[in-house]
Amino acid sequence: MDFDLEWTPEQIEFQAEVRGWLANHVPKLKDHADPAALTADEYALQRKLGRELGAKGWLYPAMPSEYGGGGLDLGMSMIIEEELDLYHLATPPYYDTGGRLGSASIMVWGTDEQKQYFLPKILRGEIRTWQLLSEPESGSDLASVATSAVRDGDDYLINGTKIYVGSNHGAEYSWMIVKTDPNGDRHKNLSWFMMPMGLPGITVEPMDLLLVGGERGAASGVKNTVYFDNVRIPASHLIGGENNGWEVAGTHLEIEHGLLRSAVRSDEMLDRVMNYARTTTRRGLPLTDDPDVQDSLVDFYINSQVTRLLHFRNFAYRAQGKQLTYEGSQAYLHQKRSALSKARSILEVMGPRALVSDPEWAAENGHIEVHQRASIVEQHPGGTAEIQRVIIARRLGIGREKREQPGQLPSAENQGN
Amino acid sequence: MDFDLEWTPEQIEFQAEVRGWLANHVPKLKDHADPAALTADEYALQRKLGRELGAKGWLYPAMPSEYGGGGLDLGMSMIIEEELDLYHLATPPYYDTGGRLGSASIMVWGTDEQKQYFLPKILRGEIRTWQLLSEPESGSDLASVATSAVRDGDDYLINGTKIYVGSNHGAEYSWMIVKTDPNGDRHKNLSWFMMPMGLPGITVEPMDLLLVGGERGAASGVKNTVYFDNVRIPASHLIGGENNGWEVAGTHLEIEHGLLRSAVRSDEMLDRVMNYARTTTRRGLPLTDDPDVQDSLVDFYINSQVTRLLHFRNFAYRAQGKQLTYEGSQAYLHQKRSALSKARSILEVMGPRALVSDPEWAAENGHIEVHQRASIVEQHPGGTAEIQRVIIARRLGIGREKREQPGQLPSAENQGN
Amino acid sequence: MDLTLTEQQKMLQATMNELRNRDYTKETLVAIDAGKEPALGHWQSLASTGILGSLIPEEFGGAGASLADTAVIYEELGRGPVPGPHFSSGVLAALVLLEGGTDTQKRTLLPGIASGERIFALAITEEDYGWGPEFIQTLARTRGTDVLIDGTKLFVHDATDATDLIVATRLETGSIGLVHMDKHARGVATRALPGFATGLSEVTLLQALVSKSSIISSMEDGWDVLERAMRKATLILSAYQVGGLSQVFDMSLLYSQTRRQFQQPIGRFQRVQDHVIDVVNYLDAARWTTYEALWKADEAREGAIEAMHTAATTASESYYYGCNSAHDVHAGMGIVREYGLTLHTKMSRTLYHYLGSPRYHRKRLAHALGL
Amino acid sequence: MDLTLTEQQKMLQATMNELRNRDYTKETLVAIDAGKEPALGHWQSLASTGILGSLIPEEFGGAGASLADTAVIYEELGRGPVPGPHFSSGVLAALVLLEGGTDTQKRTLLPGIASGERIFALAITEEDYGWGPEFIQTLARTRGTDVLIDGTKLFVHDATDATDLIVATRLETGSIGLVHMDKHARGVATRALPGFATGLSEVTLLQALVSKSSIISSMEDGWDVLERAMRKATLILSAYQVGGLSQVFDMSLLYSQTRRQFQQPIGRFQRVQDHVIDVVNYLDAARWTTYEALWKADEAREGAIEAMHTAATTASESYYYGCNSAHDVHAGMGIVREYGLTLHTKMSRTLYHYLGSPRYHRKRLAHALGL
Repeated sequence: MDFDLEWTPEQIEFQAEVRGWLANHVPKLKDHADPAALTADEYALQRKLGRELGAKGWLYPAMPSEYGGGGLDLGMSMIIEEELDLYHLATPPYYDTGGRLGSASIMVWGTDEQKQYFLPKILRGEIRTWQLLSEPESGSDLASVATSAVRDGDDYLINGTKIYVGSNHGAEYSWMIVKTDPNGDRHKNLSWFMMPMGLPGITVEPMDLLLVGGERGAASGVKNTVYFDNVRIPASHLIGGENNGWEVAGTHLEIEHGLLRSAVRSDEMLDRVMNYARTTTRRGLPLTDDPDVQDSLVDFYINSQVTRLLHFRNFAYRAQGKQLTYEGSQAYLHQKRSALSKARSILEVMGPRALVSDPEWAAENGHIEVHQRASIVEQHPGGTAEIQRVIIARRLGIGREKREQPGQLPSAENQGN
Repeated sequence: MDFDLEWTPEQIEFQAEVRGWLANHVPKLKDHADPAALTADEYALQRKLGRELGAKGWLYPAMPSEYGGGGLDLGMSMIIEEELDLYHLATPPYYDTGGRLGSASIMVWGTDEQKQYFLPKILRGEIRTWQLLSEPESGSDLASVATSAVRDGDDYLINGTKIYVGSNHGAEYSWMIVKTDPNGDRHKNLSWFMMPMGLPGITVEPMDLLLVGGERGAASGVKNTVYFDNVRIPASHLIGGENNGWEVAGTHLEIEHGLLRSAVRSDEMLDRVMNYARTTTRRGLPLTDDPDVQDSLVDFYINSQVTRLLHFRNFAYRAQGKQLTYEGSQAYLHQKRSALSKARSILEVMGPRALVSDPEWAAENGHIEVHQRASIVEQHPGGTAEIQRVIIARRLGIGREKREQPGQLPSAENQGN
Repeated sequence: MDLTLTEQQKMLQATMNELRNRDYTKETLVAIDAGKEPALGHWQSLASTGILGSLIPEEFGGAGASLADTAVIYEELGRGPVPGPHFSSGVLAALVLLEGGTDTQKRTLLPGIASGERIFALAITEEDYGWGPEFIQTLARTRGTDVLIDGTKLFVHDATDATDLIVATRLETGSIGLVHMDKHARGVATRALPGFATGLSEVTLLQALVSKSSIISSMEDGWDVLERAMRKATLILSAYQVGGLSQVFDMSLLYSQTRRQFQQPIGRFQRVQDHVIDVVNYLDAARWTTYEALWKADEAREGAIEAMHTAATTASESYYYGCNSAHDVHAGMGIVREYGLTLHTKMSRTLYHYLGSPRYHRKRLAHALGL
Repeated sequence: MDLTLTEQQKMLQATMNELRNRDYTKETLVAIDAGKEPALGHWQSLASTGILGSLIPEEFGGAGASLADTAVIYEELGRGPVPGPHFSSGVLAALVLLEGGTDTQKRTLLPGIASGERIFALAITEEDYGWGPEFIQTLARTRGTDVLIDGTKLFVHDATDATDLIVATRLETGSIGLVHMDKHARGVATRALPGFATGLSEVTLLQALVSKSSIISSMEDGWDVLERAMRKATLILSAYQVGGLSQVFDMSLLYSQTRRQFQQPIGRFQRVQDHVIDVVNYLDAARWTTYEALWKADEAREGAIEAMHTAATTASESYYYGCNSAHDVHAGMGIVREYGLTLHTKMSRTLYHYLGSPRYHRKRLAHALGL
């Protein structure tokens, strides 16, 4: 076994190129602990960065270049991720799960025409896309969505309500699942649309949540209610065939359930907590002298290593063309649950300073306070811990002889991010 | 609220009487860490004590005196339990779950004749009784037992295999559940027998288990396979009516699932662990000076208090005539799960000394080593942790509007032990 | 042995229930939390029930009730959770005055606490945070018949709503002095600390001047007074946490019955059931350790201190983890602020270190057990 | 980046698999555990595979393999779990000799270890139990060209099966001396310790006499030698635990499929599923921390020590808790000795403190992280 990410001379050269380019193009933004604090001007700069990355094919580096991706191999993609990670950014550098998941789904399920129409917009960063899945009566049970799409000539008429949607600076498109056959059998009555958000009849209303997600690549931003009132959308925007939506969802969910994360993302919070402990004193002694603090930090550290290694394994397996079954959900589950454990370690170490966002007293400029909330919020999007366990059990074949197979994915070369 | 066990002058007098009597009658037995080490002679002394207690009505103190019980109130019963507990004994002072559960079931479901025939034998300690529930293909799913009883004239013919049965010094009777209608609907095809173990066709074969249970009142002894080969038993030994066995099981299981334990039993293991830590040194310093040891002991202590209080609550509620629903299983579940947690605390504190039974090096004369095994073994008898959770969920009404009602119990005054 | 409430306790419970249903509905509590309604909007109504004087003897305008009776009140307040300075003032400050105040101080101050006219907050902890005397750096220097106080108090509960403060200071003798002062005295400034916690603030003392007679603990080391007060107050706080968790359990149970997914109530799934069961297990562990500790404290029984530390540890951890489990039951709905669960989540975090974290209480428990 | 086994590792794996299927079936392992078959009954067969010399350079009769290659072997042995002195002798003692032995010692002793002729056990810990030099009280006193050793070694692994011992002693200089001796030398007695642990014994040394040249660590403090050896050996032990847990997982998965209750496989119940999922989560956490640590050790990468402590902690805890979860899956069947699960449960307890408990490794990890 070899855990090394050894770069070839070409890759090292590429790394230097990326590093140089980013140094000149990544805007210096204020370090907002709460991503919701990002101003419109700052957001515009992030979008600009996205378009510039997109123009170079670095926004979706592993996607085919014919559709606006980078056409790069996993190594190159990883280099871009690594370099962006140094800025605490990812590809894309703003909340765009609709684009990430929608583009992968379109790659698998779209017609040639749809690929040519939608993918370049997404991959070049010209549009950003929200994903619209949950509804008031439909959460873990995605197959029960009630938002309806009724065929009317060359169009569909959409009615319904989606919740926990998107972010706070709008989106040009939404990637959404709807019910196209009110009388159809479960799992045979759904379809996906790539929905232009400017269509008449769409209303977006912010939700008041424990954590208002933000615009950063990694933020789990679910925060609007989106109402559809007789929204008319051309049938050409239906992806993957009418009533074939559950198959498409297989692709979507496969990626969402644990394949989203890159192999190289650093544990920002680990660095912050270690930094806090090393630079804070208690009764004149370094906090790190306290054996209880050491215990909490070591717990945090080990949790962090396991999450990293499970994601790393998944990445390496994918790179080697090995089909993942339970591993994506396992890594995602570990990430979710250890976030709770980490939050408690932090509270033990920092006391009330972990809880306040006051500019003077907040630990680590308020990033800790945000994490205390985020650790709770991140249990649910992308499939709750319970849903991950359902998937793991089916894929391992617990209590069943036939193991469930994963949803269809784009070819390995096209899953770089 | 009043957590006091305040005794009336009469009760204090009774306490003195019990204490004096026990001082003269409890045989001085060797302190066997592993109850399986009890010799036949020692066992005979325990049986003698049982018969002597039985003759005074102190073996089943709260059961009606007309059937050989003590006819005492809960307070008196508790005094007997408390005083026996000082000897690390309980009522009865040997493994007799078949008697405890069977006699309660007979009180509820038996005919007058059956009560008069069976109860005095049990309550006076003349016989001891195993319980026979599990089979190779029937564990948590008790309703699926396959051991058959087929009516033949005034008798039934019994065929089948029961496992995890009894103890190592035999029993005169067995309290067992069988299938009386091979074609009957689930839950409508079962019956209970009080089975004389001397009948022809019964073979008892010891099982080789992680922990061989013993003869003490508290031991979770499941350790024989019992084979029934055309055993002929008079129909008069069927309790509660043919095919009515699931109703009878309601009584049986209700008591087994958490109502077995008295309010006063001390936590022998807590005392032992504290004693070990206080009397052992490490590099010349008391073990208790080590903050890690303190942490482990405090965990143990708190776990122990919670188990004690949940049982105490249940006991007090019963004494006040309040119907328990989920509480029995909750206390039992806490007891089971905290046993695992305690075992780990012990291993942390004692290291390998917790694991050896060597006379020279075993911690606490080997009681610790037995507990390391017992903590695993005790997860399963009397309903696994999972079964307790099933009951708690139903009784609380989780996910259901109608709460499940408990099985029928003997009147409160008759449940003293 | 009798684990039921007394008739008087049942009445108290009913009164508090009524108060909550009238003045502290979920909507009101969410609005207070969001800063859209003032925290003290219903203070008069709350004070009129007399609960602020529950622990204060009748001669000082209170009800002279036991800890157990007071706990019944606080369990109901916890169900809200009803925020505000009721605990700081009516429990903690009242106990400090009762334990260490002079007769004059008691006569002057306690009636105002009982009536709700005066609202006390206790400024104890500082930047170097901890619940022992060794963490007190705020200085009180004698200037004739006055003392001059300098320091910064952090994570003070309820100071912004208070009229009076009791400040833990380091005296020139090296011992701790608990100093009463008007919150609006010169040199005193309070500032609310925003974040994932309820009612915390900073109190800065810049040459704040008070008369020597304002030292409550003049007869002994102030920390001894505070320690005695905290031992009792901690139990009331545990009862408040028990109340909070019992509300969290009710919400979780109801949601398990009414929320449907996969064509059935979610509570039919064993995984969801286990989260609800975790909540009730946390709840009952917290409840019964707290009840026994209250009884032992009221009755001055052996092991009262051990029971108190056991209860404090169990209640704080149970409320914390119980909220996590409740979020597992509720998934997305749990994080919608208007639903109300996050009020408890936030409160469980706020109270986690208050009057000593579980880790602190465990260490004290080890000590009490002779380890 | 390549997380697959090399061709050579696959061959090793296949060889070990074959050995297990032939010599160490479940029935044999249960019989050995019950004392009905001798532990060394298949020692020659095991030695003939050459695995006892895996870490020993070719010049001394071994294979000179890497830690990662050796780990593949031990993962397979762990699946049994195959008990016996293979680890004490072929890994721990071999590494001690390689790290601290003189050329003569290496030349004299290592070939015997590699061939299985000599079987070494390491007698380190004592009644005052711990994995640091401060716990070594056994005295080695110089008598001319000899040393005289007195003390009692406790919880020594595999001593009853050994031909040779390496004993950690306190020298007159105060430093630690690792002394090689014939197990059958005068003054040496070993006694097996029964209980819920595999292969532990007591070794008493009563005026045991050996030549000074038997001190392996003559050039430096013996604890430094031992520490270096243990750092590597710990990783092989982790791999053995990973192997054990992977077998436990396979058993649990199969049982979830084949055991039926309530008219369906028990693995259809979410509660049972979650126990199996816990096992696989423990397994994969142990596996990947171990693999990375092996790679870092073999390649002498930055962070190798941190990775080793992370792996040791994770593997020991995972094996321990994973066995508990497997018992939850199996209920009654799990405690039937002939079923084989208890072999792992017992082994997970036996190894929990071996070469340092998780708590020990956590403290060392804190140190390595600069805390």
